[in-house]
Order: sequence, then structure tokens, then C-alpha cells
Amino acid sequence: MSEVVSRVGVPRKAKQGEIIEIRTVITHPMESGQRINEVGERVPRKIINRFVCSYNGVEVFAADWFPAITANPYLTFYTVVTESGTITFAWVDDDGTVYTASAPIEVT
Amino acid sequence: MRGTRSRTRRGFLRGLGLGAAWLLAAPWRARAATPPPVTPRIEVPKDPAAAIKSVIGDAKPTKGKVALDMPYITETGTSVSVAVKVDSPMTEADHVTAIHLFADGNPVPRVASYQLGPRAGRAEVATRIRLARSQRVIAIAQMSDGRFWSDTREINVAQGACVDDTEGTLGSGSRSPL
Amino acid sequence: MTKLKLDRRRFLGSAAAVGGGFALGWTVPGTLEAFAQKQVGDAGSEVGIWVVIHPDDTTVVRIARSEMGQGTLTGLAQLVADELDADWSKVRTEFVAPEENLAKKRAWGDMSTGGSRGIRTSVDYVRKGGAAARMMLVAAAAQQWRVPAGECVAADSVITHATSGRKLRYGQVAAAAAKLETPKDVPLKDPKDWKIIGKGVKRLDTAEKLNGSLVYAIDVKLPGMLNAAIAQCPVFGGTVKSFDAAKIKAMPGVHSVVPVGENAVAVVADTWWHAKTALDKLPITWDEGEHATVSDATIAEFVKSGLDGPQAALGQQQGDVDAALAGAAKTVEAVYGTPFLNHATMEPMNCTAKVDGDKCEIWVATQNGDAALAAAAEAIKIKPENVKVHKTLLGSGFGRRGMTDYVRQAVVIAKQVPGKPVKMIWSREEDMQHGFYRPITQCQLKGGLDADGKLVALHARLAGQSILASVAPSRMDNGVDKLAFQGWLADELGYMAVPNLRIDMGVRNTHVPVGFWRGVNHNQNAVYMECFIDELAHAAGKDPLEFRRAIMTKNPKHLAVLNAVAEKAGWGTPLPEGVHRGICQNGGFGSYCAAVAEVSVDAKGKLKVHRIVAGIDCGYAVNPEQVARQMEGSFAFGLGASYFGRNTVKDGRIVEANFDTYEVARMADVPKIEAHVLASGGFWGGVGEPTIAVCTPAVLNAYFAATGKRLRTLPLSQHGVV
Amino acid sequence: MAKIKLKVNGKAHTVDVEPDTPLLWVIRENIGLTGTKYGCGVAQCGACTVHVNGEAVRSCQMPIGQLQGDVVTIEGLSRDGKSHPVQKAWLAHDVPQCGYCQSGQIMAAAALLKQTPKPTDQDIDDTMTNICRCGTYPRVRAAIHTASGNGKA
Repeated sequence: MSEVVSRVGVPRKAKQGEIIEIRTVITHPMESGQRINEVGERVPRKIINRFVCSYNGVEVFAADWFPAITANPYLTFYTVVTESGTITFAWVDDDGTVYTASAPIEVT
Repeated sequence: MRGTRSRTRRGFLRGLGLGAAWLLAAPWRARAATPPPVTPRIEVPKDPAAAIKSVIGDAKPTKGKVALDMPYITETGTSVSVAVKVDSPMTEADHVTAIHLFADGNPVPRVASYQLGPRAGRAEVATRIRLARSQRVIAIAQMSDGRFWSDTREINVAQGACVDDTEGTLGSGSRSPL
Repeated sequence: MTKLKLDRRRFLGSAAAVGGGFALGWTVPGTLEAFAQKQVGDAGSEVGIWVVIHPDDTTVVRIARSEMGQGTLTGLAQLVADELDADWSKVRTEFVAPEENLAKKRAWGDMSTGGSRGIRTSVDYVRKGGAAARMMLVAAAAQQWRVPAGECVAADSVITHATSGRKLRYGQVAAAAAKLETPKDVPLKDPKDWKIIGKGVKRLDTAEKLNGSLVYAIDVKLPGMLNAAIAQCPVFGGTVKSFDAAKIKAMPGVHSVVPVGENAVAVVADTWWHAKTALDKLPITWDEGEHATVSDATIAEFVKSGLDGPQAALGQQQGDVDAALAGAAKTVEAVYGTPFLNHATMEPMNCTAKVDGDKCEIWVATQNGDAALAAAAEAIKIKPENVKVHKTLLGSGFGRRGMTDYVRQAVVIAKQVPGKPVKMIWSREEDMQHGFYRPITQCQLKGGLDADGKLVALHARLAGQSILASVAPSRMDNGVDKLAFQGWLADELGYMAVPNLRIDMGVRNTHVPVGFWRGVNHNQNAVYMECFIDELAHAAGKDPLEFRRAIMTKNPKHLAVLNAVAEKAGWGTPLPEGVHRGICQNGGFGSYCAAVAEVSVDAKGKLKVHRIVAGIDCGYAVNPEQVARQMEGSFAFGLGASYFGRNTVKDGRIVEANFDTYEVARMADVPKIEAHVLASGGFWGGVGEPTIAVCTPAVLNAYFAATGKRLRTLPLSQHGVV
Repeated sequence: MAKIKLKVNGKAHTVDVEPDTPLLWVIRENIGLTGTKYGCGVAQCGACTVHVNGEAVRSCQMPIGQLQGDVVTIEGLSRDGKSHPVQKAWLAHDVPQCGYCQSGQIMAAAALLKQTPKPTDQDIDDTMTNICRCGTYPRVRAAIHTASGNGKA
């Protein structure tokens, strides 16, 4: 599989108690299992089926995804800023591979 | 040189329409790491009603509290922006526990489920989805009091001119014996 | 003269309607302008959503579908006007604007115009629209007279109170009727009461096509408008590596040079000729990508591999074909093939767009106004609500204008020239080399005859390209493109009485984009099936008509048309010396068709088609005169393709760039055509496409009758017979 | 660029264009008459047919610098408030489908009838080489016979 790249948008600094928007995107074909290849064979399903966002180790938001999610899945959601630390992101592929990313956050 | 085209992954990511303002974190070479608890792959019934039932049981969602924002029309349905906003204080006592999305004309009618709680602060998600044909998209919010609220949107997947939207087949007309 | 109204009110009335209910003699008094649509004022009242009635009784019927020559505009107006009991001579039309349809949540239904569905899938709701308007007008008159509505009758745009004899014209009560609620329970007329439906009235859009006044999309003129010429990577899937705008910046009229997506560059100039001239001089380096070595030979080999490859998608099967073939008294086998074909619409692809911030306006010839609107919005990521679409009549479509590639390009160009309208026109060369071609396919057929010469087993294996996999993969059925089997599935095949049957396909998708081409896959599938049935009849020593009859016992409607056409053509009766007949039938797009061709072959081996007798049962024929014209037109389109049409591939690109190498039918190529509209009633079938499938097999079967030779690959020009 | 004078539909125009600009584009873009259509640019399809000194000319291959004579376009075919017999015959036969090629077909037919007032089917085959993708050929043929007074429908 080609290189998988993710990009996450998290403010570097925020006030305690502030609700921040988080944006994430990851390069992934999200092969739906519905398409055929050039000789008519079904291309097997291969999607990211699970996404988890943790804030200093505590899961704050998660998703189950199905084949209708587009290639290079994009997601925005919110979280409450509680303390300085790290927000981590994990995307779980059908093949079991887990792709991760993280971003620091500083409470001002 | 003018007109040179970037075909790199980064160029691609830049092209996704994500505003520069929020691109604060550097692009990550996504890497495999200690997995979070992996849920087994969820099988989804092909029938939309059964797919919904597989998630919310026999609950009957009430229309309201949920605002599903998406276009009424798309050309191909290959990438449709969807935003769901649920009216909730998102407190320990009263919050949204999940937001489920269904598309009743897709081969796999279940689209996504988002788990959230008071730590989310705001019950809002936005994503992009594929729609196979003109159909109804349904957003259902599951609340901490066990109730379900919903919103639906009819969307026209215009799909050129020669694909028949009215019956999902191509050759024959709805009124013809052929 | 009608001008394209730029500051339109709610609707764009560019569908130029012409008074036409009356029979015109061979000489027409006065000028064409006398027949042209008079500018309709603002005074009309909307009676329901489909009809606007003016004080002078002028009745404007709204049309949601597109008009590309097929006559749908007139047919839809007939459907509405009949239920409305309107005076046909007062009927005009206007297009529903796609943004209005969007704002009113598709109140006017589906705008897409393809698959010969323009009329047949909207007959119910447009007739109800007309009937509802009539009920409202009658109710308004009854209220004015203070009588029960049941005592009033409507005819020819006049309401009469039966007992008192009082009369009111539609124009007199339209304003009051417009205020009434649209009735929900709307009964429709019994077909025996139709007055306008089923009549061969003249088209409503003719006069302005005769004096140059009709504004096609390519003719749009706007204040401050610029023009753009575009070059796309000649190899499908390739991209623009670089271009050197500086080299042409100083050329006359050049405004700018802009990238268009990944694979194209456009020059924007004051006139299109300047844009085109500069574009021809623009140094462009292409990244031709992975397909630059693909050629006809590699494609042919790849497609052929699908004839015996294992991954065959199943269309339908009944009985046990393999066993029946093994046990047959006689078996016949043949391989057929047809090439890629471009649409080559008369009006090359073009679109005018103006982008102002997050708002966009386009002027376009499209087969689907809704899709054009959505495509414009998606191309520059703006809200669909911010797009306005001015639909024009189409300089033909044939399926090509159901695609939106050219709309997206125009909008992307216009965005780079903000605030200014830009008209992008493809050169014919771009149009020829960047189409969505009729798929290339081959077909291997096997038939088994019993001792009595009856067909007991039939296997058709297609190999080649799937349209749906290319343009609408989400519409496939568990990975199978059912459309590839057009004419051959249980609902369309006329030979369901063959006890052992298998229809399957080895999909072989090339890099050449394929699309819906008038008649779609019926074109080649009918050639394969109908010529092979003829081969089987010959092998069985039977008359081709008799042979077919024996296997059509489960398909009475197919058979009825075949029998009727055979009779009209005088099948079995003597012909002049050297003239031979061929016959065929096909069901598709909801209609049943058959044809008999009469041909001769001269000493040099050249084919001459003397006459084609053809019939269609489309159930109800809204306008038999126009149905006949569609039959004739489809034959010219289909025969031209079968004689000369072929797009070849070299170095990954389409070779044929213009009509000099991509030849099409001209006057001298089209035989005498006897078109019979055999409408049996009871259903609504399509008419724009179905007949195209029966012209070529009839001719090829007649060629065999004349020569004893089978021509199994198209075009015929490669065999030296045309 | 050069200032070039020409007469179109009886009206004098001066246009400022390169002499190699095809007459078609001068008519459409500089003079603004859009009834004459672009179809191929290589004199194959005939959608751009106009009359130059009464003869049918494919204007896409006629450089304006080489133009000698007066031009009549579809907009100028009818004179003196009366429609041309070809246009009347076209209306009577309901010839056009999409209509895009019909300006050229009508101009070609008018020129044919001027030269050969009673054309045979063979004359029509030989002369009417304009392309119509909708396939209106049988109706074009019938309308030409009507316009010729042959009365053949």
C-alpha cells in the first residue's frame, strides 16, 4: 500500500474549558468492496472501520465507519480542553493496521 | 514555472479544501502503533430498516433536536459533505452518547456511528460520504436518557442523464412490460 | 426574434415555441417570424406548477426535460395540454430552471433526459399537472357563476356552463384559478378521450431553427464575455506537466492562460478564434501517464481474452446450456466485434460560465439540468443554491451531454477570470478525441439445434467494456453491469422460449472512457444476437422469419411487431432481380421493434440498401409523426456508424480527430425508410433510441442473403463493401 | 490585424481582424450573427454554409482576406418580408430535429435550387453533403422536392 499520510488540526493553545474544533483527514482509498477491477473482479473491501481520539489517554470521541465514508476520510468534531498534554488519533484499517497521529495542546 | 502541477500527497491534502487556518499540526506520516481496543468488523443488514434496527433496536426516534445539513443535490454522489448537529447541553446529566448516519439507498445502508459524551463539549460532526443513488439520509442521535432523535434529508444524486433514478434499473421504463 | 433573456424572471423561456396545432399546407404564407414565439409578457397566472395562462389564453407549459432534437418538448406539451383541454394553437413552452427545481425540492421531478425516458417516466405527473390546472380553471369559473363545478365542461381553453350556455375563456379565469389550492385527487382521461395526445402535431420549436435566430449554448452572448479554447491531455488518464504561457501572452486578444483540473489548459481571449489560434501555439508538456503505449492491437487482444476468461459476469441463464449444446444435433459458433464510437454531436461541447465569489451562473446545453447545476457547484466547491443554470436547446446530445465534464471545465476556467462570463468551446478535434465512447466489445455465440432444426441452446458471451463501471459504478448490481446485457435479459429478450440459455460477460475495461451512446449497448448486442439467429436459421435450413417465430412463443409483443413488419415489407414475396431481404427484431427502452432491409450487392461487391421497412410498438405514441422521424433519424445514425464509424487507439489516444477520418452518414448513405408506428396501447415505451438496434442487423442479414457471406465485424468500410 | 470591409446580408461592415481569420468566425464573433454554425472547422460538415455571390461556401475554410463578394447568411436568406421557399418547405415538412445543422442545410439547398431548380434524388445526393447527426436526411430530401415545386413529399 502506498504511503498513508494523516493530517490533524488542533489548536496549539487554548483556554481551559474551551470547546475546540478538531479536524482530521487521512489518505486512504476506503475501497468499498462494491467496485470491480478492469477484468470484472470485485475489488475486496478495505476501509478504515474505526477511528478513536484520546485526550491524555482518555477516549473522548470515536467512530465506526462503513463503506459509504469517502476515500481520504475527513472528519471534524469537538472536544473540551481540560489540561495541557497530547491528543492522539488512531485509525484502524480492515487489515488490522492502526495508523496514529498526535498533537500537543497547551492550556493557557 | 507557471502551471506546474503538484501530484504529491501533500499537494493532494492541500487540495482537500481544508482551510489553512486550522492546519496547525504538521502532516504526519501515519504509523502503526499500539492499537486501541479493536472492535470486530460490524456486519450490516442490506435492508435499511433492518440496518437501523441493528443499531437502535426497536426504539422509535422522534423528529427534532437533530439538524442534518447536506446539499439537496449532488452530481455523482462520490463525495457529499454531511454535518450533523444535535441540540444538547452535553453535560454529565444530559448529553448525546452517539450519532448514527444511515443512507437508505446505499448497498450498505449504515454509514457511520460516532460515540461521544460530555468530553466532546458539542455534539457536532462533519464528514464526507458516498451516495449510490437518490435517496434518504437519516441522522439519529442517541441521548443519555436513552431516547432517540432524528432528522432526514432527501438528496438527488443527479448522475448524468442516462442512468434511471426512478427505479434503479436502466433499460426499461416503469410503465412498460419490457 | 427571440433573444436569450439574461435578466429573466422566474423562468428562462428560451424554448422557442411556435404555433403549430393546425395543419400547414405545402406553402406557408408570410414569414417564419409570423410563426415564431411572441415574447410572452408578465401577465400570466401560474395555475398549479406546470401551466401558466395569460389573459389572451396563451398557455405556457413548463418543461423539465431537455430538448436535443428528439421532440420531447413538444410531446410533453401535448400531454399537459390534452389533460388541460387547452387550445393547442395557444400552447407555448418554457424550461423549468434547475435552481427552481432545487428550491422547490424537485417539484418538477427528474430533469434527466436519457435512456429514452423523457416522456415515458413523466407521463403520469405531467398529465396530472395539466388535469389539475383544468380542474382549478373550471372551479374558478364555477365560483364566478355560483354553480357546481360538475355542471361545467372545458374544451379548447373555454369553460362552458352546460345548462345556461355561459362561457368563460381560460385567460379570463386564470388569475382566480391560480389562487385555488391544487387538487390532490386528479383523475386522468381515458385514452379514448385524448384529443392532442396521439396526434401528429407539428413540433413547437421549428421556426427559429430555420432562420438562425435560435440561440444554442454556443451562440450565447453576454456583456463583457471572454472566450476560451481548451486542450486536454491527448492520452486518457494523462496530466499537464507544464505549459509556457509567456510564449503566447502577446498574441492578439489573449487575456490569460489557465490550468483546468489536472489534465487540461485553456487560453482565454477576446474571441474564440483568438483563443484557439493562441492555444495551438502554446507549448504544453504532457505527462502521458501509464496508458501511452496502448494501441488497437493491445486493446483487441485484451478484449478477446474476455471471451474465454473465467470471471464472467452472469446476465441470465435458464436450463443447462452446456449439456444442451453437447447433446445438440448441430451446433453453430461465431465471434462478432464492434469498435469504439464517438457521439460527435453537431454542436461541439461548450459551456458559458460566470463566477462571482461564491456564486455561479452557467449557460449550457445539457441532458440534465439538475446534474449540470450540481456539477458546477461541486467543481468549485460552492453551494448548489448559489448556482443558476440557463438551459438552452441542445445541438444534439445522443448521451454525450448527459456527462458534465465540459460544465466543470467552464466553471473552473471562469473562476480564474472572476466576474467575467467566459464561453468555453471545444474544437471539433477536442470533441472527437475526448468523448465517452460507445464501448468496444466482442461476442462469442454458440447455438445448438435439435434434429428438427429448432434452437434448443444458446450461449452469448460478451467480452469488453462496461459503461457503468466507468461512469456510474454505484449503479452496478453486486458488481455486475446489467446494462451491458441490454436486449438480452429476461425482460427484453424476445427468445425466452429457448429452453437452455446463458448470457454472460467477461468484463475487459480499457483506459478509454466509455459512455451512453444513442441506443447504448442495444446497438452491438442486437447485431450479435440478430445476425447469429440468422446464422442459426440458415444452418437449420429454415426461413429466418419462421425460425424466429418458433422461438418467440413466450414473447407475443415482440412477435406481433415482427409479424407486422414482415407483412408490411412483403416478406416472402418476389423481389426484383438481385435484391435480397434481411429481417431482425429487438426489444429495448420499453418498446418493441423490427425491421426488414432490402439490399443488392453489385459486381464490385458494393452494398446498396434500397429500402428499410421498420416498425415500433411503443404502447402509446404521443406524436406518431415525431416517432417516425425518430425512427428515420436513428437509422441514419446507426447505419452511418455501421458503415464507417470506428475510433481507433494509437499511443493511448484516439486517432480520429474530425469528420474526415470519423465518417458519418450523409444524404447519399441513407436509404428509403418506411417507418411504421404500431402503437398497441396500454404502456409507454421510449422512442428516441429503441429502433436504432434493428437497422444494422437487417442490413447485414440481407447482405448474407445476397452474397452468402457473413460480415461479423464493424464498420463495413473495412470489408470494402461500402 | 487589418481593417477589412465586407458586405453581409446587404449591410456593409468593417472588421479589424487578421486576414487569415475564417469568414465563419468573423460572421459569428465580429459581426455577431450566430445562425451560421461551427461544426468541424475543416469544411467537412457544412454547418457553416453561407452564400458568397449566391454560391454555397463553407465559411470555416474561407480566410476573410481572400473573400471576394457579398455574403448572405441564414439570417439574410429571407428578403422583402417573405420567407424563402426552402424555409417554408422546411417548416411544412417539420424537418429539423436538434436544428443545429439546419442553417447550413437550408443554405446549401437554396444554392442547389438556384443552380438546379428541379433537382433529382441523384442531384440531391451529390450536392447535399452537409452532415446532420440527427438524421433528418429523408425530410431534407422531401422538403427540397417541395421547394422545387416537384410536389414530391
